Amino acid sequence: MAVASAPAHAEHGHGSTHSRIPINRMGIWLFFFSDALLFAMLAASRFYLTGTERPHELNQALGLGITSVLLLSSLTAYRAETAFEHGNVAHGRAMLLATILMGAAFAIGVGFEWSIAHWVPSDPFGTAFFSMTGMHALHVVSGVLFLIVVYVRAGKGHFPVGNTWAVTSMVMYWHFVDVVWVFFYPTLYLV
Amino acid sequence: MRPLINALVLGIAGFAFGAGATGLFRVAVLGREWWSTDLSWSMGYPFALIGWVMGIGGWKYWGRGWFGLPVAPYETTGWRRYLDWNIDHKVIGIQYIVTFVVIFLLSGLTVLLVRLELMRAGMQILTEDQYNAAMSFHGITMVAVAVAILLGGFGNYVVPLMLGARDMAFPNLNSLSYWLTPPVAVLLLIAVAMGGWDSGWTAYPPLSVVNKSGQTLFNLAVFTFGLVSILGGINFIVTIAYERAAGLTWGRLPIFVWGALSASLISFFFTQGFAAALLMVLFDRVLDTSFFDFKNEGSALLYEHVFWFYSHPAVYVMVLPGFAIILEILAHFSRKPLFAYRWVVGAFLGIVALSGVVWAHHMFTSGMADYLHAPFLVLTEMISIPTGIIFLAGLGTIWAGKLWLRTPMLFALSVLFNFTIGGITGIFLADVPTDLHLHDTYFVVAHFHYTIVGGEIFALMAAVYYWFPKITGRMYNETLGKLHFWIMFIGFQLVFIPMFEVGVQGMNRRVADYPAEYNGLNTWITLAALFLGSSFVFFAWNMAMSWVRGPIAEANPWHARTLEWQTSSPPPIHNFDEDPVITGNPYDYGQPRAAAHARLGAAPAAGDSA
Amino acid sequence: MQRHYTTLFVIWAIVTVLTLGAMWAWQPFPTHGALEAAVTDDAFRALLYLGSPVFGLVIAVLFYALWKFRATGPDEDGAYIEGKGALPRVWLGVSAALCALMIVWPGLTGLAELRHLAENPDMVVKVSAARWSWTVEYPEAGVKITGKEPMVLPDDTRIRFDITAVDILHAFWVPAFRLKVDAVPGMTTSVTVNAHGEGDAETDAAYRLQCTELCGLQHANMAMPVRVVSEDEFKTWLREKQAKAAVR
Amino acid sequence: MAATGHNAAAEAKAQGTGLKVIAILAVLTLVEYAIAVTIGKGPMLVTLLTVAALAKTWLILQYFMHLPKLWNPDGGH
Repeated sequence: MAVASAPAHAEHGHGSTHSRIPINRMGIWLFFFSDALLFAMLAASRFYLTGTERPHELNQALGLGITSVLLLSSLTAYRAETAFEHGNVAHGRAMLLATILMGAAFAIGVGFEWSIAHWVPSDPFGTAFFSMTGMHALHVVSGVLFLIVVYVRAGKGHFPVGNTWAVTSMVMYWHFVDVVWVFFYPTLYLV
Repeated sequence: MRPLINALVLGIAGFAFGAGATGLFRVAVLGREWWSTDLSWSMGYPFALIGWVMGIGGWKYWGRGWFGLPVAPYETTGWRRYLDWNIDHKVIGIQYIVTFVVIFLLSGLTVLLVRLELMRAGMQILTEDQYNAAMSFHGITMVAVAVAILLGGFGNYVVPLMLGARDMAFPNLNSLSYWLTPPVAVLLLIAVAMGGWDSGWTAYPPLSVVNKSGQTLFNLAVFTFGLVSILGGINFIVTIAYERAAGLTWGRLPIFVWGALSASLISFFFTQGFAAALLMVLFDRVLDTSFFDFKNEGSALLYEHVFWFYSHPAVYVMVLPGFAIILEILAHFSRKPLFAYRWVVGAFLGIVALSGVVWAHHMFTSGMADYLHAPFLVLTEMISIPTGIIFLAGLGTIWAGKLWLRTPMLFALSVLFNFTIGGITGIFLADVPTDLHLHDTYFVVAHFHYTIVGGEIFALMAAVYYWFPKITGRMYNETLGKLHFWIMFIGFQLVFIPMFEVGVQGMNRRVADYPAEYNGLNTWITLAALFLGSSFVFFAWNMAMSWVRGPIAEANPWHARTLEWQTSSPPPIHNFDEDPVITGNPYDYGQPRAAAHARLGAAPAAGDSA
Repeated sequence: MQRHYTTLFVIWAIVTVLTLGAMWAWQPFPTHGALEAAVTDDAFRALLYLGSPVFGLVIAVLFYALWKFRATGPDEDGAYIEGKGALPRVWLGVSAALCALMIVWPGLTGLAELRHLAENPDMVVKVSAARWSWTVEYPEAGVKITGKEPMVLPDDTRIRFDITAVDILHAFWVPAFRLKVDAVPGMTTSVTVNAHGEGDAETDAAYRLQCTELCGLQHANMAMPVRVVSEDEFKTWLREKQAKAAVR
Repeated sequence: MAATGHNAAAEAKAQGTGLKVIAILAVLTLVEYAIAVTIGKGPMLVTLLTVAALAKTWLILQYFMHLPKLWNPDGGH
């Protein structure tokens, strides 16, 4: 994802003749699309196995809560990206930190949901629920780790104006994780 | 050797970490045995994979950059480059080709064991268990070879050259894709050593859920391979979209680039289906979910839908680059423009589109709803229309040409013959009334070997001989090449034509034993298979000897117009001394006024006279 | 050029006739044990005949090009033909028409015929698959057989098999009857067969109920012999079975 | 560069866009929740939820992930 930051590229590829950014952007979008298909398969399986019914009562307050937290973290991620693009490193870092904390809060929320779940993985809804939230949480956790790396690097002044692709790409990944949840939330909690 | 040793050590350490942490959790929190084969492998393997990739050089040359640390300068030269992290697409192409040729030969030897067992009814040299393991191993390794060798091998080597690019769009990602494949092979071999898995390459649950632990390793391996396929596909799509030389419009792309693009689109769109299917089986095995457990309202048909959603399109990942290569070779060796170029491009894209809506023809006998039969019959048979266009292009190209029958051309022509049989017999399987009888019989085995071996592996051989001088800088031995061709071509017909008959007669596939009525044909098939196998002795000998001490090849021994032949053999590190400018069509033979395909810098390109 | 095309046409005609002859003479089919066999085998033959001219065309062009359009090196170029004319359109039209024909006949018509043959069965037989044996039950007579004991069926009868599995996927296939369907755990699939003509597994491998979905270790040996006998004989056999079951 | 190139007006405008988008997203999420509570179940609910999810996806793709930059690298948001 942070493909561009590897200096080995400069000498390879067309380097100076055309910019790497559009190429990287296309690559990361294709990655998102491909990953989205995996999530789509899981969501489709959920409907295949249990129809459009919701066999268990879920903790709606918790669901709405973690959904709001994740949605809000997209805003902070957006603000961080915009700030870095305009050289406002201090604000950018603060917003990154907020994103990281909210991401962690989301993961903890999912973990809590798992601990209070009164269904088991071998139950048909449990099958869908645990594999979907588990797969998504794996992406959230890896996203948080990536964001921490970006946060630390930003502190060392690695992302001056015009060289913020690493921030942009990680923030895009974060939004992607949010988009997946945009579909998973109604699929698991509301239908 | 250093990188390999590093990779092995870090890989094993990673495995110990993952499996160890899991064991600790099991002992401390759950109070169970620390080791559970399925779970320990599933948790250890991802870390082993990370360790392996980091050890081979992924960390040193790439990963450090992610953390803002300086990456090491690349200093490896000579043959050691092939055992190291390397971002040159030519090195990666050779890595793919050699790795998968070795796996191909290994898998070929395995299937000879299978054939020897099937020579007579009754069990002779293998037990049922060993038979199933050998048959499953042959299945998955050959599928992997077929998916990866043309696109990963020749695609990597040739596509950037044809585009006039200095490398792929994501060179480090490219290296990562390649270095993910050795763990796949290792894992499959360990699975065989652990007693194998007996669910074939399709791994249908519930069998694959209740199967022995080799199945877990199979799933992890093939999941990794799916990742290779997706990352490779993304890399090709972006490369072809962004790295074309000046003047190389979509209408001037060599047809092989279109083939690589179509195949990449398919692997990019559909591979997640296989990944999801394998993941669900893995969840069922280790996490106690019940996707496929009918006692808990799971459904075996779910797997078949998700699995074939990828695995049918996968056959076009195999044959589309094959078609593209033979069209390329037919044009150059007939000295004629590729017939109906734009129609072929349309046919490729048509196949890409249709490939996604035909999967359920593998399920006519699966017990899926009756109303699905007719639509999938119609859609599947429609694939014959774009395929027919590709045949028109092949036949139109050789008509009124000047056919130069070197080994690559012989292989290319044989694809037209083989795939005619493969294509026509495919209709029998798309047609529900005949498929109800033929499904899962040797008719199917014969059909897909005619399409995949006849359509792709013959094209692979054409590609190997065609680009051998470019890749190695040396010429192969023509006599040995032709000997290889004739033995392989004749042996292939002798093996697979009788399989159609024995299948219709009532011999089903994936069996270790069969009624004695089918003895005669099976003995014949086994003997013919040994004959077919012998052709690869000539192949391996020719390749090894010619690579080491064949005569030095010219830059453009075939006097072909396309760009890869306009640079030296083998090409310099950045492919071209000066960035090429594309000035004409790639196949304008027989047209004295036609512009050259490319101009290299200021100097006129070699082969302009053509 | 005109001469080329005439010769090509003659070669095509010859190859097609030879192929058609060979396909006509080719008899790979197992014993016809059911009315359904006529449907599938006729469809098979129809596709062979429809495929012959296509095969013939490819062979003819290949053969003719190898015969007439040879060169010994790359020095001379072939004719500059780009293929932009009417030929691709004609080819597309013809292949689409051929494809449409094959979809309708023998595809959809065969499918309809098979459905028609499956209406209102005379009797129902329940089949259950397990690793690695079949259990067959005649619910009306209350008879159940398993293992290597033959499944006996009455001749000239429309029989619906209701099939399921107790553990993993298997598949029901009697080559003499042609039709095939998976045995899926947790689901009942069915296949209807109009038995036609007597037959016995003792003398004919086509009369065996063979598992055709890979099911592990003994998959190859998961076969039950089948016997098709006259209706009277079938009734006698059923009574014997019932009597034996009563004694036990 | 970092401090001096700071184009405050442009940044404020972009940040304002983010606030507007999140406000709509929040409203849509609440609407989703509200209709789920009121309708309960059925095809109508599935349709409405799909529409809402697609709308949210479009907003995030368009404004947060800058989808248009794919074909227009210099413009977009």
